[in-house]
Amino acid sequence: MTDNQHQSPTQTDDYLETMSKHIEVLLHASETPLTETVLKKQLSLTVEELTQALERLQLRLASGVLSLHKTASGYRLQISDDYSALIQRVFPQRQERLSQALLETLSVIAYKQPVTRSDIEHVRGVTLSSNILRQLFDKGWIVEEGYKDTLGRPALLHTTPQFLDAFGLTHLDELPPMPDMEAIQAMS
Amino acid sequence: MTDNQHQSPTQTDDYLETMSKHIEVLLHASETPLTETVLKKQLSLTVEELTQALERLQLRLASGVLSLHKTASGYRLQISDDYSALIQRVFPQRQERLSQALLETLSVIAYKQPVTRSDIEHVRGVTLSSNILRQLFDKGWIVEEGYKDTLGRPALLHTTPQFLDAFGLTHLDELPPMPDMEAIQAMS
Amino acid sequence: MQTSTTKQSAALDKAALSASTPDKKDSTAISQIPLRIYQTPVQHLPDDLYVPPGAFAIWLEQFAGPLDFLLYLVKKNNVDLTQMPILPITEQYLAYISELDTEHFELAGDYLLMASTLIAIKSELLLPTPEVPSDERDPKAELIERLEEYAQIKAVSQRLDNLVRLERDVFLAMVSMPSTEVMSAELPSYSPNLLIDSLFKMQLQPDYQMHTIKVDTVPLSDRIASISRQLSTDGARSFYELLDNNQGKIGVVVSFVAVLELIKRQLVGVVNTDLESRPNDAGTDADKGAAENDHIGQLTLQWLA
Repeated sequence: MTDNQHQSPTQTDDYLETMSKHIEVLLHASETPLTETVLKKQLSLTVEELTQALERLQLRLASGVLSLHKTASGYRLQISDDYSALIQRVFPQRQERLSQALLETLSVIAYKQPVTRSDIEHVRGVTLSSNILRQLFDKGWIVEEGYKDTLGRPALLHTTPQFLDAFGLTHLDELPPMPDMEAIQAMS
Repeated sequence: MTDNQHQSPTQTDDYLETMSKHIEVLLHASETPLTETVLKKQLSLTVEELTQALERLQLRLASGVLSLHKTASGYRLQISDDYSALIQRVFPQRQERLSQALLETLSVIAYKQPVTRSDIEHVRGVTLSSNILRQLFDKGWIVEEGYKDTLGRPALLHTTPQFLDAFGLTHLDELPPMPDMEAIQAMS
Repeated sequence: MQTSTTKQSAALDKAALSASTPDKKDSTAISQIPLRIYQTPVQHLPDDLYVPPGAFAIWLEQFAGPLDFLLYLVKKNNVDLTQMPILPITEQYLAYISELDTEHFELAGDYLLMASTLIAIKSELLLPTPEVPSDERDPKAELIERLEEYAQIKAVSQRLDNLVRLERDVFLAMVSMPSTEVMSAELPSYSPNLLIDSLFKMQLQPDYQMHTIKVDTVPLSDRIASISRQLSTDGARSFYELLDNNQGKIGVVVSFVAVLELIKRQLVGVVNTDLESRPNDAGTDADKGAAENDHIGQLTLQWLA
C-alpha cells in the first residue's frame, strides 16, 4: 500500500490521513485557492505524500457533498455540482447574472489582451462605463499592468488567474474558440 | 431504527441520508446560520426527520475536519477547534495591527491605572475618541471599576487579565519599566 | 440567434415586435386583430418597427451599443454582413436615431457618432468617386470589418457566459473558523514593548521638516521609539546592537537617521571610543582594516535623559 521504507505501513497511513485533514482545514480557512507548492511547504510534505494525501481527501469528501477542484491558481473546495439546483432554489441571490455589456467588455479583454480602454471602446463602439470596469476590478478578474507606448501612455488591461478560476478554466488556451465569420453569418 | 410507518426502513434510511446531505449543502451555501424552521421549511421535513438527519450529518462530519455548531441564530458548519493552531500558524496575518492612538491610550491605562477618561486626555493632550475606548472594551482589555471621588464622580479604568494574556504577561509587575517621561519631554 | 430574439422581445411590446420581424410576410393581417399598446388602441401598424412614443430609448438600451444595433438592422434586412447595403441601412438607422430625444444624451453620444460615420460613408458612395488613393482606407470596408469584429466578440461573450461559472453554476463551500475563544488563545501575544514604544512616540514626534525616507517600510517614529526604549533601559549600546536584523538595509539607514535625531534632541550622546578601547580588536591586520572602516557600527551611544 505504501512504498515508504522508513515507516511501518500503519504509521504512514495515519500520517497521510492526518495530512489529508490538514489540507482540508487549510483549503477551508484560505480565502484563495492554495497551490501545491504552498501546501507542500506549509505541511512539510514531499510531492509523493501530497499526491497521496490529496487522493485520500478526495475519497473522504466523496461521502459528503463537497469536491476538491483544481483551478488555475490552485486547489479549492466547492459544493458538488449535483447540488447546484438545490442551492439555486434556496438561495436565488447567490446566482449572479452578468450583463451583456460586462460580458462583451470582459471578452474583449480576455481574447485581445493586453488592451487599453480605448481598444475596448473601439471594438464595442460604445463609451466604456466606469461602472463595468469597476465591477471587473472588484471581482479581481482584471488588472492593469504596464502601459501602451502611445500618446498618454494608457494602462494595459489583462485578465487574472481569478478570472480563469471563476469560469472553470485552468489556462487562457481553454477559452471557447472565437467563431469565424462564416459561423457568424450562419448564426444571423 | 425508524418509527416511520409508511416507508420501509431502507427507504427511510436513504431518505434521511439524502436529507442530511441537503442540510450540509445548505449550511455550506448560506451566508448566515440556518434555523431549524428554515431547514424544515426548505427541505419539507418533519421535526423528527430533521433531528434524525442532523444526527446523521454530525456522524458523517466526525470523520472530517468540520463540526456542526448550534449558535443562538441557528446551525452552522465550522472548522473543529483542534485545528485552530494550524490555521494560526499558516495564516498569521489574522493578528491585527494596533493603532498608535489605541496603544497610547492602553499604555496610559496600564501604567497609571486606575485612571479616568480625563486623566488619559491630560497625558496624551488630545480628546479621547469613544471609538478607541470601544475597541479596548470590545477586546476585553479594559473595564470600568469604581469612581474617582471628584466632581462628577468619573468612572475609573483598569486593565484586565485578558490584557495581560494578550501581551504575554502574567502580572502587571512584568510590564517593561516606564521611562522618565517628564525628563524626555523637558529635553526635546 | 435565440438570445438576440428573446432580448428584443423582452424590450418591446410583443405585438410590436411580431409586426417588425422580417419573416412576418403580411403585416396588414395583424391590423385585423384588436391591439393595444400602452392602453392605446392601435388601428394599423406601420410597415416598419412600431415604437411607442418615449419607449425608444428604453428599447435602445437593450442593445449593447450602435454596433449591436447595426447588426440587428443587418439581420432584420436579411442580408449578408459583407454585402451590407449601406444606403438603406443608413436610412433606417437615422430614422430610429431621430426618435432619440435630448433626455437621453448619455445614450445618444455613441449612437450619434455612428450616425455621422454612416452619413460620411453614404455621402462618399453617392458622390462620383475620383481615383481613390490606394493608401486610403475604404470607410465602408472599415465599418464592415468593425461590425465583423464586434459580431465575433458578441458571439464569444455568449460562449463565455455559457461556461460553468463559479457563483452561478457551482458554489464555493463556506465554513466558519473555529470558535473565537480558541482562535484568540492561539494568537501570538503582542510584545509589551509596544506599550513603551507608544509612549516614546507620543513624546518624540519626529521632526518632519528634516528629510524623511519615502519608502516607509521602517517608519522613522518606530525606530526612534524603540532605540529610545533600548538605550533608556540599558544605558549604553553600540549602533550595531540597536539594529533590527529583520529590517535590512533600509532599517540601518532609518536607524541612523533616528540616532541623529535623538542626538540633536540631546537625549542620546556618543561615548568617545578610540581604537585601543574597542573590544575584540586583537585580530589580524585584515580584521583591523575592516573594523577601521566601520566606525559607525562601533559607535557607542548613551542615554542622557
